[in-house]
Amino acid sequence: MENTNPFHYEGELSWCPGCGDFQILKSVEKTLTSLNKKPSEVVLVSGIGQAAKLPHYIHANGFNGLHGRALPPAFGIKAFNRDLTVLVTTGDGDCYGEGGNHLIHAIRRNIDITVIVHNNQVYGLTKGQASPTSEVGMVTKTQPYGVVSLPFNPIAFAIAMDTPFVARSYSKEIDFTAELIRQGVETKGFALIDILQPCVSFNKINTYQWYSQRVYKLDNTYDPTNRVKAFEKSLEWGDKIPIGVIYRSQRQTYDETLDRLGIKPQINPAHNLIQRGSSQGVMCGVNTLPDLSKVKSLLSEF
Amino acid sequence: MENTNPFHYEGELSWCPGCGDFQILKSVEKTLTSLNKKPSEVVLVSGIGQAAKLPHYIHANGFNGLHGRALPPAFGIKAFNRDLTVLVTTGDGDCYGEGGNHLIHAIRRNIDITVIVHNNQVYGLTKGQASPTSEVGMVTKTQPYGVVSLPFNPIAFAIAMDTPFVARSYSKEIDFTAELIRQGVETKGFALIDILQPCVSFNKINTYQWYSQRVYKLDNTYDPTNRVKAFEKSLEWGDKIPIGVIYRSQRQTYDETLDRLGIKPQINPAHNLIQRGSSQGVMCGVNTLPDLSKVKSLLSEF
Amino acid sequence: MSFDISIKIAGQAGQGIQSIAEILLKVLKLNGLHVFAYQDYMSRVRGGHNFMQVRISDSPVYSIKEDCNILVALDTNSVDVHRNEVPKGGAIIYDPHSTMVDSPDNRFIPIPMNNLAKEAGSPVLSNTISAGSILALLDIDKMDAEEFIKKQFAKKGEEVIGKNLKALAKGYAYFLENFRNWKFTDIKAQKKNKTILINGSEAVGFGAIAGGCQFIAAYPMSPSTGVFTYITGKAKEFNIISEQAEDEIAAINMALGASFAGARAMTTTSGGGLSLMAEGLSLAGVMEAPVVVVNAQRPGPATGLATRTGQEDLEYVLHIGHGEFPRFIFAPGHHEEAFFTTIHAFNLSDKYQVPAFILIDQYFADTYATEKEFDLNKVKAISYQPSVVSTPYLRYKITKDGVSPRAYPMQGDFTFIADSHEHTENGHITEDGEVRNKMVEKRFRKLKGMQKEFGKPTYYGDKLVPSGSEKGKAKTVFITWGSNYGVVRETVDCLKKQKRSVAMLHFNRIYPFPRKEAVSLLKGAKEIITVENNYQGQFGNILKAETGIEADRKILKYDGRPFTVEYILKRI
Amino acid sequence: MSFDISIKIAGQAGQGIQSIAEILLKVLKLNGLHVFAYQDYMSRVRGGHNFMQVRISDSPVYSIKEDCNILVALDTNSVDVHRNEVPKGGAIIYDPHSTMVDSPDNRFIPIPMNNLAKEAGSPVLSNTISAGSILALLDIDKMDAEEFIKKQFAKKGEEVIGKNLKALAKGYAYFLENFRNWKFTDIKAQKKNKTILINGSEAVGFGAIAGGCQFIAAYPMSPSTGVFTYITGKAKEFNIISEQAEDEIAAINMALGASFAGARAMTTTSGGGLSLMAEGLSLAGVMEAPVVVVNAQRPGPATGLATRTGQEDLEYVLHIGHGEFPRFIFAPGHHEEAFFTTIHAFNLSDKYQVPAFILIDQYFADTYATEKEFDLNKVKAISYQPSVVSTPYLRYKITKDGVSPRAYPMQGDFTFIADSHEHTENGHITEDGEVRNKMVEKRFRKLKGMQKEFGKPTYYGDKLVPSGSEKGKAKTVFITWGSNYGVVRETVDCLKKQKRSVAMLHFNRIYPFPRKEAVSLLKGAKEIITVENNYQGQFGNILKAETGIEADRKILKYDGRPFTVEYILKRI
Ligand SMILES: Cc1ncc(C[n+]2csc(CCOP(=O)(O)OP(=O)(O)O)c2C)c(N)n1
Ligand SMILES: Cc1ncc(C[n+]2csc(CCOP(=O)(O)OP(=O)(O)O)c2C)c(N)n1
Ligand code: SF4
Ligand code: SF4
Ligand SMILES: [Mg+2]
Ligand SMILES: [Mg+2]
Repeated sequence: MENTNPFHYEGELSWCPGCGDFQILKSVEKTLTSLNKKPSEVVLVSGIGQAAKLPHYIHANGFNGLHGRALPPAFGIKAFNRDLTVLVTTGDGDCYGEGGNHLIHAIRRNIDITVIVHNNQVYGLTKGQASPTSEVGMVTKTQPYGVVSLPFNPIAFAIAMDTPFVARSYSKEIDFTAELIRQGVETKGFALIDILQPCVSFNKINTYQWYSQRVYKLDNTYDPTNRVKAFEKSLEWGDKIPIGVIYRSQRQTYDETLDRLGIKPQINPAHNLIQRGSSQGVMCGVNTLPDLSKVKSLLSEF
Repeated sequence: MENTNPFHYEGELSWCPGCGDFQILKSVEKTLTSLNKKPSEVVLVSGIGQAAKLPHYIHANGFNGLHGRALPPAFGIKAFNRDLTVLVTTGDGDCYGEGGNHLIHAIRRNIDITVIVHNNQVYGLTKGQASPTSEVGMVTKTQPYGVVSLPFNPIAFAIAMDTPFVARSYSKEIDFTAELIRQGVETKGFALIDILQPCVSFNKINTYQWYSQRVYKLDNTYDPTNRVKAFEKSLEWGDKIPIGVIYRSQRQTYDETLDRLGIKPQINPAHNLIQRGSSQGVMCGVNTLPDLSKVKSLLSEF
Repeated sequence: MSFDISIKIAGQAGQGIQSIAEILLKVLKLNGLHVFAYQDYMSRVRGGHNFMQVRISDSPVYSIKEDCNILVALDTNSVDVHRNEVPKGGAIIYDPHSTMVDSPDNRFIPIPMNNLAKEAGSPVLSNTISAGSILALLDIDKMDAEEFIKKQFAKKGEEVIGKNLKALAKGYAYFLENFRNWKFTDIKAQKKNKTILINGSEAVGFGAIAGGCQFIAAYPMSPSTGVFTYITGKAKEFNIISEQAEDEIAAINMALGASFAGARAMTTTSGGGLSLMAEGLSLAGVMEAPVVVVNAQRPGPATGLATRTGQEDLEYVLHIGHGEFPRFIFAPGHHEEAFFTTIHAFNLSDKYQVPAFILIDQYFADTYATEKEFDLNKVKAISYQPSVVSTPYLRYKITKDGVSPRAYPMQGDFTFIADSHEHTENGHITEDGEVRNKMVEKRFRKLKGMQKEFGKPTYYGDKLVPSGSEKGKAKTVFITWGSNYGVVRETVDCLKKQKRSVAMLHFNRIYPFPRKEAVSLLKGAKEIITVENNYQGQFGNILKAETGIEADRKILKYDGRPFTVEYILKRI
Repeated sequence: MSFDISIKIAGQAGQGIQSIAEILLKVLKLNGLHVFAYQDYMSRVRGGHNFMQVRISDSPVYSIKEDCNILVALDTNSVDVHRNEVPKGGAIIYDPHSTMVDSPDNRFIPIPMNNLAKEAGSPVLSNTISAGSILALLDIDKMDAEEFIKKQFAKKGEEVIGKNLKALAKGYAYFLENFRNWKFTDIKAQKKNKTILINGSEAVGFGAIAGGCQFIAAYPMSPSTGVFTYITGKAKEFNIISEQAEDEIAAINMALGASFAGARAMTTTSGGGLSLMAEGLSLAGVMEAPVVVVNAQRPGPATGLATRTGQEDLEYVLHIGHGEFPRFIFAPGHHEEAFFTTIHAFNLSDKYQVPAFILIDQYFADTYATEKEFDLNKVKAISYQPSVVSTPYLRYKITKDGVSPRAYPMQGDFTFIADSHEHTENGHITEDGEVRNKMVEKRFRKLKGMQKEFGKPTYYGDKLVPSGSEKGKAKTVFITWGSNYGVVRETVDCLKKQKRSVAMLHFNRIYPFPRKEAVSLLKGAKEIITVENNYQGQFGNILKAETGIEADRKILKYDGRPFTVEYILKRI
């Protein structure tokens, strides 16, 4: 068992029973085991929220940072070590609310990461306030007279931003979601996967039943490479909600640019691979001085 | 003269000679004089940048805040005093860079303001770094190997966000711009006007010549109310660049919601209109206690 | 005759600890008893381990106890965690069908809450069953509970009310029938006592409304959300604009926009959100924009312990925002003080055109206490306005006291500019060194007036005898600030009973620091002990920098939990 | 024989002040002279009034002078503003065709720069004309200037080089022909002197590269942009990832991501941007992530004086970020110190896994100075790594010195989590009070080691005699920090010439505060005077809180301009 699923985490999970997050966790686990990667080669990055707890529940590396700030560290990690597979697990509040600006610019940079948004249309962890995707009219303690702002449409937005891979899924569709995530990871460049996820504690509108009645899978008559058609499709929301790959395009990734410039993937060469041992190693100093002759040549410029 | 243009400011302007900002200033002045409003009924809000200096150059009220943060105070001002006409003058860095998240959510709220973006595709005030709209390949001191991120397309973005009024102009077209701003002000709800503005000091690519050769005005065969077609139009950029109203739609504004809830426009009723005088008035205390019986009824809830 | 009882209700998130406590607290309050209740909860929505501590007495209570006389355990884990906190003679209420108890002794009182709830109509009623049993145990009439239920469920209709009344009666009766001889204590109702039951968030929120708040923008964040939701719930009634911002940067900048337009504006946040507001606070500094900022502290750094308590942001708030500008910092000690402090914060922020901070913390925000009814006649919400403005209007006129006339757009036919740059008297950008100096000095001249305003420290306990004096006795003074008021006060009471000569000096206003008062009140103290919920002894540092006085001892706690009298006593 | 000359080149933004200064400075440096140059500029791209001050001497110079011996006025306004700063015997160079001069006296030297430029081929050459004339006035051979021009315009081709050489010759010749008898001073080249000419931004940027920086993310903001652009310009050569972030929040969080992945990461910013990084800095605190943060100060609050200088962020940086965590704060006094301090900052941030701040300011960043060549053999860029990690790897292992083994992803087959919550040794979220206490204490235990590292204060001047001693003389000690090193040092030199007994104590490291050293070095001082570029005397406050020592006098300046020796002397 342990061999077949090295990414499985054994500890306690703190989500509410019945939460869609469990399903997304399963999908992520499924994808990771299918990738032929070791846990040490994977980093899960998140902000803060229920969704953002996910990196604690996968046996891999994790960076669980600040609310709304998952994308900038994901950029820093991937840019510095391009051999790592970097996934971001984030919430609708984390990614489209507090973190909206980073989403805009991470897509522009086209760094090769996969962003999984647990879109429960509510702030779960802070107990039920409206999120950017909450429906108009939803009543909460901070919107006692009902939400009035137009819900953010992440798919339309991502297409307008020409995101290389844009998909929507539904948490209950575990295999389908896993497959979309796999495609996202395999896409060169930025992949956004918005996953409809019931919050059984706070979202009494967008329930399992609500989603199940509405979602349908796009079939292969649908061509995700046509940007204008994809945009039209992205506006479909109501009685019918399409899930699947909604848009695909291609452009140079940030990683490729670094390659082109000859800025090399760098694990500091002074550091040998570290061994595991029974005792905790002590820290010791290693010289990381850049090429002294090059530094000297800088000096001569002054 | 003073009577015909009460918004005219007489002091020194600190832009570079030849800068497109002078043209935009003229357009704003023209629009304001056409509105039948007094300077005291208008507020210009901005962040920081060359564009953001504009409120100092119009005789009206001004709020010149922080870089990237023009939209939140504009919201606070307009929500609190809905009789004010609120215009935001901002740059491509200010609005699409540092301030990107506020743009997303200000549009969702649909507060009734008009946002004028001086889009010079560069950071002017800080001396020429790339902005979110800079073209790929542009070389600057902070992008010495050329810009690699995809330029932000404000028009496509705004259409994806279902912004009530989305227009593009070119600063040289002073009357045309003034007319667009007027339409923006008259639109109920959020209006975004992206104005192509040559920066003669730092943008050596997108010059007057470059723009003049490319821009063309949309004629009335173009229907800005079709969202999908508008999206298609928004992708046009290169040899031909359309200017004019690109998208229009309608939905409830934030102001209307407040009206519906009965939350009244409020200049504190305890404050009488203040007189002008030759001497500076001294500050004196005025009771602003809310209705005491209502406060007492709250007490009884505990 | 007098009594002092602690109850702990423990279980998982989502099991309804709060519903039980709510009935209980309301009924105790209606009986004129003094209660104090605190909730300890984890950062999760379901599961985990949470508990509510309720202390009941016939005289005012100001803090929680570590142990409890009565434990209501809603799951097996709760029995395991807390059984040792219940002394002999105490009671442990549990449901024998759902909770496993190893070797129950005679403290254990099994109540089949789930079964009784089903009999009453639904398993969700088991909280009402518990409440009934607890009331019976405390020997308190269930009439008030019935009234409360009728009011509470009024909107849900007769059926729900009926079922709950039935459950209450069943819980009550079951206890009496099975444990009739279980005499616990003498709780005497004191119906004449007129108190209110309020938590810290409500006290601040209520103060904001009474202080004339007209605009609030905030972003949810524990433990500050309570203040935001309280005010938002009353927004329509009090004509307040309440907006959930997209982030804290927007929240503070929205508030500053509203302030510019004339609103009494505020925002609420906690640690991480406060950090995001830093630049906006600096903007308030240079624009001289009144704004009230409630920072509900929790342990950091970063996300830290998201639902727990701490006082770690004090020195940070003292210096937050780049550049230099004056500010008010308040840290109320109890709910009544919080109510009035919030009103003062609005008035003073308005009067001096500076940001006013109110520092609370999770412990304070989530603590319920009975307090004597606030005297609303003491409330004055005052706004400061010029009656005449010059031509042209000089928003930033250099004045003797540093305060310039602040008018709003459309109060007349004048215009003005509020600017984030250094500016001239009329608000335009300047780079002139002379003007700059004048503006800096003008802003700081306000400190003189601010120093004289509301916020003298509270002295409690034995009077100090100047140490030079003949009769000089050894005196210990505890210095504290913010939410530790109650626990330190009770510590003083306790030590006085032991005939020790002790006192407390509590600071509600921390900036401008009441230097003179501090120095004169501490004169003659033989031993000074600071009590703070942080690692660095931050208030002690400020005290030293401001007065040169150094504490002899620091009692510090930084595990995310509030102080108790027991904790402090162990350390002196 | 010795000389000390000040030149001011004044005009509008965009008129080429910098081009003139550049030739001048390089030539002076090549002649082995000591120069010090500062630029005073407005927040605009064209127009306004800017000026460059260049001081030249045969011995090291560390500050600027208020007056100047030579004024090069590029417009009429510059003549009006500065003519009174030029004493008799000084020179005022101007173009009689474009600049109006009322009643020129014999200081005025008209040079038809525009006309000569046109003759040389283009009006843009007038800067080169000016340079030529100034060199002639200073009686410095123009050969070095020719070499510089050839190098500078190498990429622009022969034609541009030719025209500039012609312009240089014309400017030189015109002066000699028309003002042959105008003997100004004896400047002696000292070609054997081996110096470098470097500004503060370059010194920090060069230090970062030498310190092994591998990742920089930043957002442009004056006056920090210079450090960012210097490093970015060398990114390809040194395999550094440099990214302009969308905002400062992204910048710090990108750097922390890179740090997690193993990079030596940094960011640069100024006031407002620093504020936006506050939350990320708190994250660095809890994650124990090394990161170097350069904050180039400017006057606030908010946008303040965007292109001017100040030291207003000191206490802010000391406390920035909610919650409590240790940090390093450095404030180098001169360029050589900045270079080495930056290398140390990288090493120490890495060793102790804490953020390291480097505080500079606009004055420091934009100041050019000749310094003796940095001794690169003193450079050591050291990274700290465990050779073995436990199974499972405990990223936050509780250790005696507080430092846990820090390994990166893919250095082995282990995994780990970096978490913003309080966490267990393996990085998972915890709410356990005991673990919390241990983690807080572990983080703060690092202070002991940090205290012993690089950053003792610099003592300069007369030795202090313990005040109890027989020979005790009245001693004045100036205390300062950061960029005021040079001006205070020269003040001391100046007062010593007046036979006053004075010294300077300069702090480069401000946190952990070198308490012991401060106390022992100040023992015996009769008078302590702090010199700071802020209103509140912030360093003085820290000194008092840390040592109890209170300054007798504070010389403060907050008009956005740097100190001068004259300014300080007037105030003692
Ligand atoms: C700066 C900051 N602001 C606010 C919070 C409080 N907070 C934590 S999670 C959260 C919202 C989470 O919503 P979402 O991202 O949708 O995640 P969910 O819990 O719904 O999965 C908020 C507001 C915080 N931790 N930090
Ligand atoms: C928080 C913060 N970061 C950075 C800056 C520095 N800054 C001022 S204006 C500006 C960019 C301006 O670009 P844009 O908005 O396009 O305006 P433009 O000058 O081009 O009109 C920057 C980076 C600042 N003032 N505040
Ligand atoms: S609150 Fe909602 S999103 Fe969070 S764990 Fe519970 S069900 Fe899931
Ligand atoms: S730098 Fe560019 S945008 Fe700024 S004033 Fe000059 S020309 Fe205009
Ligand atoms: Mg959510
Ligand atoms: Mg721009």
